[in-house]
Amino acid sequence: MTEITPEIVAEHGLTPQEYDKVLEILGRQPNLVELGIFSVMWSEHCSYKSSKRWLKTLPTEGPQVIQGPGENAGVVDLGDGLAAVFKIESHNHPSFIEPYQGAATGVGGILRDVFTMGARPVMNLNALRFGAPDHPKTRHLVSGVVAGIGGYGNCVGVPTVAGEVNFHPAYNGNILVNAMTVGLAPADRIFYAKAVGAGNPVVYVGSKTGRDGIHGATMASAEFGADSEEKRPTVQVGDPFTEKLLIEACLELMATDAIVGIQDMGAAGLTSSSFEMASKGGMGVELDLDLVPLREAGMTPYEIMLSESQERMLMVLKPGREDEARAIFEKWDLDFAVIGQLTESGRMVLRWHGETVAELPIDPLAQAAPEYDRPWDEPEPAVELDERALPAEGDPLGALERLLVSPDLASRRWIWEQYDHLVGGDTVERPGGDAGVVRVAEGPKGIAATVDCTPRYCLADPRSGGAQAVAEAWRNLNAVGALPLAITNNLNFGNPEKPKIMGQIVGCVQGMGEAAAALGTPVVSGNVSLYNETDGQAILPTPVVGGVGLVPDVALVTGIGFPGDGLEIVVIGATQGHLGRSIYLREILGREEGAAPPLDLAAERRHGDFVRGLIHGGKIAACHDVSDGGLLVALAEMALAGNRGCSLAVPAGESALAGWLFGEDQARYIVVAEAALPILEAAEMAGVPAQAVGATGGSELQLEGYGHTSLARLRSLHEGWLPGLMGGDLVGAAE
Amino acid sequence: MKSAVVVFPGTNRERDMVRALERASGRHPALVFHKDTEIPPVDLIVLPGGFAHGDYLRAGAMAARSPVMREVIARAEAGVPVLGVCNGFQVLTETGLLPGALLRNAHLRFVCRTVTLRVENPQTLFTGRFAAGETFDTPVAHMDGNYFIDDEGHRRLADNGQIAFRYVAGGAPGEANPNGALDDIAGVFNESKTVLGLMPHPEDATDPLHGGTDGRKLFDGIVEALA
Amino acid sequence: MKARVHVTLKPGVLDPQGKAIEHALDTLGFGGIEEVRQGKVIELTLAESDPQAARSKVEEMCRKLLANTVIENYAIDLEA
Amino acid sequence: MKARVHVTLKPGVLDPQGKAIEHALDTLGFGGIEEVRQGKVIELTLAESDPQAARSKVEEMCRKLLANTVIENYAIDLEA
Ligand SMILES: Nc1ncnc2c1ncn2[C@@H]1O[C@H](COP(=O)(O)OP(=O)(O)O)[C@@H](O)[C@H]1O
Ligand SMILES: [Mg+2]
Repeated sequence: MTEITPEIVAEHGLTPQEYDKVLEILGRQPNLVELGIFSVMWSEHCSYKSSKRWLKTLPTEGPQVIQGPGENAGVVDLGDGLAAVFKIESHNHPSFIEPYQGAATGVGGILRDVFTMGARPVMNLNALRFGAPDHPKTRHLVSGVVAGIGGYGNCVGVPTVAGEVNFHPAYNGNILVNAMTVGLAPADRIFYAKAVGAGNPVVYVGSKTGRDGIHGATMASAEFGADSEEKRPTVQVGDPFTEKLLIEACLELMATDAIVGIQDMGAAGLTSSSFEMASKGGMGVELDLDLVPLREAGMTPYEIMLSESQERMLMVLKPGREDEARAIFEKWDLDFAVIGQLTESGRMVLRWHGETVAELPIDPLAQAAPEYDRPWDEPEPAVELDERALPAEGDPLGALERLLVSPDLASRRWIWEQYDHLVGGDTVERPGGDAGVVRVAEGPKGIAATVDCTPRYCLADPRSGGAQAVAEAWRNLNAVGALPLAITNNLNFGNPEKPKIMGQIVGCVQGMGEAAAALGTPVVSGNVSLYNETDGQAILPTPVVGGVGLVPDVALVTGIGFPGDGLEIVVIGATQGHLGRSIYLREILGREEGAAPPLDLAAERRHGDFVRGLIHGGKIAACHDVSDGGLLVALAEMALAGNRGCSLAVPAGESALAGWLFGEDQARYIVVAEAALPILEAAEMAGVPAQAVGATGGSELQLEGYGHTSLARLRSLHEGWLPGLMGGDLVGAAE
Repeated sequence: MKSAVVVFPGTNRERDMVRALERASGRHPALVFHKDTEIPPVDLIVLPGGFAHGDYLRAGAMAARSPVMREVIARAEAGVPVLGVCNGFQVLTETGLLPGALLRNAHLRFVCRTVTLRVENPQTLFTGRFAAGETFDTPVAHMDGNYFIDDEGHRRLADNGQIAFRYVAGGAPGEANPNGALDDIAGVFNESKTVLGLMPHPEDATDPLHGGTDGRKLFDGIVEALA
Repeated sequence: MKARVHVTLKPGVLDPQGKAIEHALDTLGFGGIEEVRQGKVIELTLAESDPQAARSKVEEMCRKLLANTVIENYAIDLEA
Repeated sequence: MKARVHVTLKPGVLDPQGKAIEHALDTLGFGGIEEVRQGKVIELTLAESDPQAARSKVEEMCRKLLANTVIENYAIDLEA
């Protein structure tokens, strides 16, 4: 037996204190298998030890919530007996090492989280962060990640309908790949990971187990060094075809009542799935590792327990239902094996070749999982930008053109055309709008979903940045006419052992909680990805929010495109001209500074409710929220989407021009309608600021007093940047 | 019109197709599984889109050799009309029911977007509702849609009116031909015009919510011809 | 017994993957590349130990599945 | 000078394609197949005529582009 040395303990990512706890729980030294199990169960990835204390502060309840955090995915009620099941998850480190497979298996993992709960996946989203466009690795990473997301989702047949992409040098050494799935389930037939019933069979289904990604969970919990690429761990390869079969087979079995509990094998594979199921049900579990379907000869119990091979699930069945279940999985050509049973013992017992190779108490191990209250620094308040000291904007249309070709505002068409966003025949809002919308159950209802985060705001002020991410998601849902229901979140940060980073985490979570409470969108699921640092350089704080809303009637959904000529354009919400941390400031003036735009959650709610009311009342013909780049960029996007120009009267004086056109004041939407007046009146009644600013028509974007520019020119600039960047598409594997 | 839709493991656009057929014919198509060796008596057999067997090895290769395809081939040879869309088109070329082959897209990327098609031969049971040269919009969504055929085969296609649709300019920004297909070919017939394969997805352009209903003409025409 | 099947595109058939590699190598600064073609290699481990029998079996696999003879050629190598 | 590069998945890395081919051959009634792995073969025609120089150039191409060394191995054959 391997001697457990301090080196081996350290290699397993356990601190000496944590190892002392292991000794205390066992009352003896663990063997290597047991140490491996402790190591993954107590990893940051599985135990949330640094973030748990703060995650507990998030609002998670509401009348619409069927299942909050703690299960594979969150569940909200859509009415009519339907439920939306959703979650977001990161695959950051693997995607940096092997972008195609890393991103693909990220999509596979989040799909499993959702169909494990009995839901058919109906939409995928993704939030991506890459390094500087001219960084030597960026093109290779963009090309691989996008192809991987498409490669997996397209094959499985789930439409990818929305997402977001940022470029910033802070992600040069740590890209972010966050994938979200929304599924649809009958509200009264949700499946949980809780295993009960001594003697009930534990069943393994899906692909065989190989030596993939052993220690993926611990890798996802450690900071990168420059040598990480050398130490390349075995990367998991995704098999979307098998996943597709697994979805069909699981849903077919779920239509019966044979399943007691079910859990996908994600990070830490068989270990965490069996542990979590038994722990939730207060049971013990006995597994015979000789029965696990293996891909390779000579695998050890350690490898079997820690393998992260993809496309596998663990289920507990009702006694006597094995044959019925086996028939379904065999029909779909998937492996099916009864590998053990539940016991009353409260212990996990693993047998192999007739011997007991591990024996661990389940509850103490789960209960004693470390939880840290890490020291954190209160972030320093950002200094307000002195806007009067900025140079006057003499060429606003020139600035608009430069913004439309800037990395964060250029068209993402090159990306989303690689995603099948139509499969299923229910896509109502394609990528390119404010939120993806998919019709459900033959209509009229639909689900809307969006992912949002503005890391530059989070860096300036974590608290307001965390809140802003929730508010932007709320806005994007309202803008298509959806009633926002709940959110999921993916907290991407640097090393939490540094008080400054921990301060960002705390601030963002607090802000997110405040906004979620104020806007009535509780957090029902989420994921945390820490240690996103390379050589001490942390990413920008990036708490991505995934929002889900209910569209009562998909026929009412408004797009962003101007649908006709001669329509009047109204801005909902007050335009104050806040330029601190704006894209304009960064791209046109080359400065990343100032405070983030102030956020008024009460106004946010009022304006959102008002706009949604207009849409449901059939009062407006198009709607777009105003976010990155401000008013003029939003208008240009609407003009391009509708292939129709507009003219805009500028009420502001010359000195405040840049702020009025490009400021990123929050809680704003642009709506267009036959006539502005009724909307202005309704807004006044509702206590919502509103301003008529122009009218649609023509083939140019006209700014009264400043000339005009043609849509054709704007389009070629806007559409050209990303294809231009990616021009030499196939970028070296090792580049 | 009675129809059957063949489902392989990995097929993922069967629901889109079923609904398009229902909209046009008012009847629910029969679903046939890849392991089935019999197909009910129908007026039309449809192979829908997806990634049958993951499209591993070559798109459509393994599906073309599955048990149900023996029956599809037999019916096709007996004159039963067969429609293959996207993956279904790939399967039909792999069986030899349609000439040519579908290679990886020239830019090596999956492509999902709206394209414009021109009807090249309106005198078939599939295209009777269209006028010669008429154009219509429909989405594509594929990785391997780059149609290839050798020179002699190409000449025969052209001479014999077997080119069904070509990509032409009109749709979304980007090139008209989304995949590098030879001679902009988007769909082809067999010699007797009873088998049609095309890469685009007319079934995803049959509902106002799809953003256009141009695809209906194809299905309505088929129903009319086969009623 | 092991068999290695090389499946390559017939001359004259467009090879998008080969083209893309050629272009990428060029972009990476590798000069003097006249042509690149990409094919597949399929390695089979067979229970059969008689070379003659193995070859004829693999031939049949190629014709029935492994190659699409409309666009591809194949070649078989056997290793003991 | 021609170079032939074989790119194969490292042992232990899941090969969904190989697995599927194995399954399909089985369904077609080919018995006695123990394993199938699928790889790529890339054929390069180079202006370079010195074998040594050609090999080292192709080596570099493999590392930089042709193989994904995280999951793949490569082997180079030169033909005059
Ligand atoms: N990674 C992606 N996947 C799919 N769609 C994307 C992706 N990135 C951006 N999009 C789409 O492009 C459009 C513009 O994105 P973004 O500017 O982030 O929108 P917003 O400002 O409304 O959040 C949105 O419709 C979004 O869904
Ligand atoms: Mg938006």
